[in-house]
Amino acid sequence: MIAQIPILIVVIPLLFSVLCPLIGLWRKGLCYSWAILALSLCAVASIDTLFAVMGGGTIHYRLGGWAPPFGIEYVIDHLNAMMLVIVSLISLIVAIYSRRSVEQELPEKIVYFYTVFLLQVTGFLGIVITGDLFNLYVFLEIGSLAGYALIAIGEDGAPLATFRYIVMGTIGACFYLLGVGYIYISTGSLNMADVQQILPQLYHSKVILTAVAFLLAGIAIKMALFPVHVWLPDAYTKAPSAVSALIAPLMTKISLYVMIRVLFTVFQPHLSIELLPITDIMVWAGVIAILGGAVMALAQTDFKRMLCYVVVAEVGYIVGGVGLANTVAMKGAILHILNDAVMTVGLFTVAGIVTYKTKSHNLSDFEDLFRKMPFTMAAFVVVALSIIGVPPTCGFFSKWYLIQGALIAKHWAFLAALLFSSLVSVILFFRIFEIGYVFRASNGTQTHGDEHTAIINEAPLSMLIPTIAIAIAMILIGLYNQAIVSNIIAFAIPKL
Amino acid sequence: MILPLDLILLLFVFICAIAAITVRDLLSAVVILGAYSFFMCLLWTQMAAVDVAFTEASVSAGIGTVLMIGAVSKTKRRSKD
Amino acid sequence: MKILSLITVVFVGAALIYGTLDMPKWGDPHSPASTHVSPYYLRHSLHDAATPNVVTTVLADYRGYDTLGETAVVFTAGMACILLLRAGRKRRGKGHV
Amino acid sequence: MFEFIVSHYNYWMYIALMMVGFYAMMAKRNLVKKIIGMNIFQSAIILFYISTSVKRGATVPILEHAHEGHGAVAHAAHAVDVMQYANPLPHVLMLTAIVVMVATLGVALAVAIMIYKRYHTLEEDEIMMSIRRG
Repeated sequence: MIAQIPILIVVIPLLFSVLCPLIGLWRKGLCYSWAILALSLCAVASIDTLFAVMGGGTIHYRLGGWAPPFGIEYVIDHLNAMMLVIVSLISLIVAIYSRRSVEQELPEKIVYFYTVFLLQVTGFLGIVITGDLFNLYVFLEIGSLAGYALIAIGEDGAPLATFRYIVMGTIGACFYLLGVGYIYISTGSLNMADVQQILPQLYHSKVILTAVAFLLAGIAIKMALFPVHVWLPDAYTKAPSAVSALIAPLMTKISLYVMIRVLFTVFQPHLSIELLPITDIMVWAGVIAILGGAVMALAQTDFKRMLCYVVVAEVGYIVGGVGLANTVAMKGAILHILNDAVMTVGLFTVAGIVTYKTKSHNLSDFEDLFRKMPFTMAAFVVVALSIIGVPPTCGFFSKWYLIQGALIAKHWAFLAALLFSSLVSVILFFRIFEIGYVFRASNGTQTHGDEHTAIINEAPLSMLIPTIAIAIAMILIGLYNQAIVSNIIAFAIPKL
Repeated sequence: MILPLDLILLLFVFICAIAAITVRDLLSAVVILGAYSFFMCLLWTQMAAVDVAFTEASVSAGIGTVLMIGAVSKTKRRSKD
Repeated sequence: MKILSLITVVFVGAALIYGTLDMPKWGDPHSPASTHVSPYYLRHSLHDAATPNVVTTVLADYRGYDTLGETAVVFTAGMACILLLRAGRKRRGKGHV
Repeated sequence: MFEFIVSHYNYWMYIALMMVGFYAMMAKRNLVKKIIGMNIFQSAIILFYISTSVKRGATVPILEHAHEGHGAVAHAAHAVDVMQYANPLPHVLMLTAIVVMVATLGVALAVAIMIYKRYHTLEEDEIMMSIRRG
């Protein structure tokens, strides 16, 4: 039983999602608890796997017992295990959080919502855990299809945004598949470790060069790197709030994980760094993404849309950090994957609460919220400080590693972009804090009795507790970042 | 695999693809796409991939075409480009 | 827009064709794709699964997990279509009447 | 040179086919046309994969003489002439990819129908106009 835990991580949500419509036939409200049960089991399994990896090193799990290059194999190393825990815990938190917002936004679709929600998580976990290039594609498609469906049921205009996402996402997945095909035709294998063994003799082949280009282009579309990010803001703005809280932090982070996997496991670091100028291009792509995301975020008046551009900028941090290709920057990049997943989910849960209360998500909806929803706004302040990079929160530490990495690599443009985007975050979030307070300052003096009549109108507990938990997690990750870095991330970075 | 047959089939497939994206009547475009799938399936039989060929014939040329006809009949048949 | 897409298409196509220049010949029985993993399947399929059709053996046995994923894709697509088009239609219909 | 073209023209044809689909996905304004382009693009990739499995003079990967008694089974394991049969692995991968292709097609069409219900048109420019009008 213990030896079978790796497969359970993926099979549990899949099995539970198959049974979910049946449960829904019997009792509609049970689907929510069913999803929570599935994701809790999944979270327990992945935490167990993380400890197993920390204790005993990389886990190899052969599906069906077939030896690696012939059968499919799961390879779980420190990076995988960390991603598994991130994905399963965040999806659990979002699932707990989703109850009231789904009841409000999609009352008649609860059963199928949770079915597809679980399939979405299955897709994410399958991508992260597998050690086979084609298997990754299959799970990428499960995740993408579920994502399209979940986004399309959002507010007005969501189907059109989804259609654009489908077109872009299919191009991305097809480019990935083409890249895998080019690798297959020149190596004859699909297993990542096996391909890595065969490839070094072929590094000067034009086929491999094209394969690298198409794999990375496909993944870049999926992770919304700046010039090809066009599908992201519309899709995530118009998705239901529980869905944007699930997909926005995870989809981009998982694509970043796949990028790291492709660059350093399928190809050896030697190719990515020395033979081809991939990493140099990546740093510059990161710089452009950070600047583009930050500037676009400034121009938005819609809160969720602004967050989407913040996500685009954060993708730039990680791509650039990986591109700097030194140990410190790589530590920063991988720590930032964790931090950014937590920060993004925090931001989108706050956005969901605001949407739940005010039925829209413009920046002007934040008026007076500090008084009406003190706990939500306290959590929001923590998240915002973390994005800006203020010390006890986790955002500071990954940024610190990234800045150190940029100094070691002497890449001043990336350093400047990091500092610029922190400055922009200060402006972005303090503008919102101001909106949250300003109403009271201007009107409070005129109507003095207002303070007594205004009652606290806090969000429901099922939404509030996950949000506050995320804020606390952010501080805890910040405080214990040294432990995380030295016990997990130090083993997760590729040997450069 | 037989070279002339391969060439002829590839030519047909190519013509069908061009026709499917240029025809303005969506129903015709869908039917041409079905023909495209069918030629594709012949091409694969010719390449000794029989299992793929009948999956393509049933799933893509069959179910795919049915889905598309259903969608076109639920929406508009005319296209501007 | 049309010209921009034409340029992209030509560029991507050129990149792909550049990649094919080093590919093994079409139908070459000694290409890496035909000599690395696949001979194992052809040699051992009958012994491992007692099935003469090697494609079936690989599909359902060696790479059976991919096939599970494939079924999951179909299930996802089905659920997605229900979620998008079917769910809640009755209720909304009542609302209008 | 001539030999090179004969042995590679296939790949170029597949790429041409892929690019037809890719062009339709980007340049066509009608949503169903985009979906048709998507289908063409994906099946051209499948064609590319299948072509990697071809061996000159090889046949369908179904083993001959497989049912000549149980004793033969053990012997056949080593007697199979690999050159005689096409490479089965790309076939398997593409069986999966075809299903994925149709699944994507289904979801895309469902979304297109939703768009049609909302805007009563499938032309992207008309949809944009009706959004701008409010």
